[in-house]
Amino acid sequence: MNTALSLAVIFLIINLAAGLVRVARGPSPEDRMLAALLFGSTTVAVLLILAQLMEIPALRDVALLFGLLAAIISVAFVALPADHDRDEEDSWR
Amino acid sequence: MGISLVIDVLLALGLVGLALQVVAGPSLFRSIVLFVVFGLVMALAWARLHAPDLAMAEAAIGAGITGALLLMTYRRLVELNPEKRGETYLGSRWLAAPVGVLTGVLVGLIGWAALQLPPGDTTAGTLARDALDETGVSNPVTGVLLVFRGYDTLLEMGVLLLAFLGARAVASGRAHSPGTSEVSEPALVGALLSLVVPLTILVGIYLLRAGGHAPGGAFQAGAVLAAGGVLLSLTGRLVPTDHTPLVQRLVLVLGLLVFSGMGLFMLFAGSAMLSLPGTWAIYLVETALMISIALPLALLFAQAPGLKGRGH
Amino acid sequence: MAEQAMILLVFLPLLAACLAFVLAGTPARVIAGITMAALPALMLPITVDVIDQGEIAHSLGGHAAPLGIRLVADGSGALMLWLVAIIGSLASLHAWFSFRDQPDAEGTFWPLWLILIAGLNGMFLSCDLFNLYVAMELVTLSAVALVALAGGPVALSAAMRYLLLAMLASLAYLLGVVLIYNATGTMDFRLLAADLEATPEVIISLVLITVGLLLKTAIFPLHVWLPRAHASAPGPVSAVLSALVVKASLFVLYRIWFWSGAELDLAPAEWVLGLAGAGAIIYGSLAALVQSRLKLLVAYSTVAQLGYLMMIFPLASLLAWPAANYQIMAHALAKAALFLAAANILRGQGTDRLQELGGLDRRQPIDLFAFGIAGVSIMGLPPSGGFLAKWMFLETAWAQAAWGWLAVMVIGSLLAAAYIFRALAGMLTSRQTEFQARIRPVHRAMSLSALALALLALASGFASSPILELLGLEPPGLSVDS
Amino acid sequence: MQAEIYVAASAAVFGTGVYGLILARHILRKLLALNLMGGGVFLLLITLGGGADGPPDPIPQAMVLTGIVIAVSATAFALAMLVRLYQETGRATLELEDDDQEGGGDG
Repeated sequence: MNTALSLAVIFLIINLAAGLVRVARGPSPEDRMLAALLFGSTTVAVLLILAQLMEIPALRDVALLFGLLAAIISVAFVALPADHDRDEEDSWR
Repeated sequence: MGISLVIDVLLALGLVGLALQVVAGPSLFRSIVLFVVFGLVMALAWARLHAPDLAMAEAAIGAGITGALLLMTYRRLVELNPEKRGETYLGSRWLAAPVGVLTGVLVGLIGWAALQLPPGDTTAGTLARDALDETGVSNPVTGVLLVFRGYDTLLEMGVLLLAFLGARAVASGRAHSPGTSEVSEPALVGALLSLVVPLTILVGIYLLRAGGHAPGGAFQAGAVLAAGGVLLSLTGRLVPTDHTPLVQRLVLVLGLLVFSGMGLFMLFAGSAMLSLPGTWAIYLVETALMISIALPLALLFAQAPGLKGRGH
Repeated sequence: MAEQAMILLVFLPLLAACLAFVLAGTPARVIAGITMAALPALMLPITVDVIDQGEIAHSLGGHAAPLGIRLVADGSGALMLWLVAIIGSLASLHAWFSFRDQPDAEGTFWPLWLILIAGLNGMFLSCDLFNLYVAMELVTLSAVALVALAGGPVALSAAMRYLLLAMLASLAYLLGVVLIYNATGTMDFRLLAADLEATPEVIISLVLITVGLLLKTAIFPLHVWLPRAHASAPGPVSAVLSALVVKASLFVLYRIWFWSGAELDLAPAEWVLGLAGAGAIIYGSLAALVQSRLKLLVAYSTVAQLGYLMMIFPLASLLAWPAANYQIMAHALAKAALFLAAANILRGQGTDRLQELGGLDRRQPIDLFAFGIAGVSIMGLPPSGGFLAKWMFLETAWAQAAWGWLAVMVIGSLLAAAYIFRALAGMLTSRQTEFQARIRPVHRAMSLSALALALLALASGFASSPILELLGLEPPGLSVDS
Repeated sequence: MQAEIYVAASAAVFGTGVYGLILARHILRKLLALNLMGGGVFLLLITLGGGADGPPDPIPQAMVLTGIVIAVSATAFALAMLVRLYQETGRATLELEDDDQEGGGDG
């Protein structure tokens, strides 16, 4: 059982890494933000499994918090005009 | 044991890789986004290290509020100078190699030193666990923060107040609206807000209440409330004011006043400074702290001395 | 009684800051004035008890160390607290009048100022490594904000550099504390002493802590942030920054070095610290000698004078201990006077460029007089407190036949005489300058607060015996004859 | 073993932060680097605090919570100051000014 849960967590973390490529590469801010949202959902899943695996029920509360923050990020993204973030190789480093 | 170690290796690699990308990445905006992701991975690491209190704080404050502050500042800098001219990243490329070697040595020394140290048998922490029953709370972290080392927490509230005062001292006078009230907003924002904002309040109160016996507490709850405030000011529901209204000034210092006021009362009643008269006092102080954490964080995000509802 | 007074030293200014922030305007100024005036009164019972019992302590929350945090006032701590009370209240008097015509800045100034005072008292009373980290942040952030309050590009970039380096310093310190806690399970720096062994790991953590604190103290070559920040701050802020803030982190370093590390043999490191001090004395004095602006000259003089405080490390002995404490005190009083006088001159003349300050003896005689008197102590001429401090240092070096350190200190005094006289000579020449357009009135009280501090610096040379009695408690890390 | 993994990671993150702090010129990047350094310190503190095996030590956890709040405070203040500095100078970097400028601060 534990092995299966661990494998599930590992799989999800590898998913995170894949999502990270979108965050890093872009190219459009929508790509980045969608990837970040995916990030939020995946971490919620990771935390829920970890709660079971490590027998720390409080991690479910952490997952709840993550879910809420992901919702906030999405609103923030819609509310903020992000057109200036489009250029990848901006001179401003 | 073996297979769950893979999780730790992946998280550790993720942290180091993200840190490298944040530092060496080509674009500043990307570095900020990756820093937020770093915070999220850090929260997972806290979970793996049996520190759910920290996982919450990291998600809400470390990644959430800090990330929002960084993005907002980036946006203001771009507004001030849309061409982003005259900025280069590496001051001198020839420094990169020696500094790299130097920090490599530093990393080796710190890592080595940390691994050499044998963990002490009786630490202050084990004493705290043993003495937890006296406090009336069963979450040891809350016990340490409010009872055993409440003085640190109190001074820390001073630091937060200072951040607000300092930001107000350097503010340029004209209030700046972080929201986009001029731009027409998508129709769904209003609906989503009326769902999410009550939820932040609910979660905040839940975390505060939970803090006594389970992970959570004033800091996490305050940060969640602040996130709600950030949301409202982002969408123009809260607009900045030029001065700090009296009520908000009171709220900003409420935690300090309640905590140290009660402490002084106990001191002059013959007990020790900052000793708390009962479990109710812990919750009272925590509530005051929560409010006094939420407001300055929201104000710092808005980069304004005060906030008011739109249309007032 | 004394315990309550000790706690109020931190909490009175803290609560006053809250009230001043909430009430704003004139009430804020009044609250701050009353609070600052109360500090010396609070010091009286504390001093009596410290002299009586050696030290007083209070465990916060009733939880004894290592579980809880305790506040401890000992002899040298009490001396520092007195400095905060005296310099703080005289600088507040100055600020009362100098900020009166800037209502916008004043509303932020008083809360920041009171938190700074609370943080300083907290640092001098704290006996816990992590609590010191928090108190240090309180001091740093308020100090940076007060520098930034001056406004303008120069002050802002100075404040920014100060903040970034202070954050770095805090992290280095915190990393060291983390390693120490892991090794010993306690953060009370008296209890630590029993558990610390000179293993390489402990040495690494002590190095991290020391580097962090030296950066905050601006010891050469980590001084780069200091001159600009101290010179561009508002007058009373410069005074307290140079007199007290940099000393607070040094005080922590002394405590860790001579209490926590009492059992350790750190001879090579002591030599390195001595060299940094020697570098500070020579470099700071030479830099002060070539400055064209008065406030920068005074700021570089701080870099130099801090160097003397490093001499305690190579000369570690029970004779060097009162010498170092005396130097802290004498320099704090004299430097606060110099900065207040310089701020008055800048305000009165509209410039602090040395070549435009000729004939000052007729225009601002009291400020010039205060500058001169304080300069006597900086130069180390008898009968000032600065003379006594340097004399004790020289005596120590002489007794140990440490000719190198002795030579550095003598050269430093000669250079100090050179830069003080250069400034005075510029201001005394009768060359009348043309433009007086930017002149702003200097209230008599502003000049008198500078003069009072200068006279105290001078008088501390006479009243040595009660001060030395206060310093009677000896840190365990120093031997009678080294 | 878990402890070793996270100790190595925290030291590497701290070092990366130091590297970035020294080399970066944009103040926002310096702040990112400082926050990374802080993360490294916090991670080390918790890892050594016995999170790996046995009940975790609550004191380091409380210290890290305090540290996180202090870090966000200092960062927020620095960001506000950065915006103002940028408004005044058009620069987001720290250059060594020549010492002959008139300083303000006579108040």
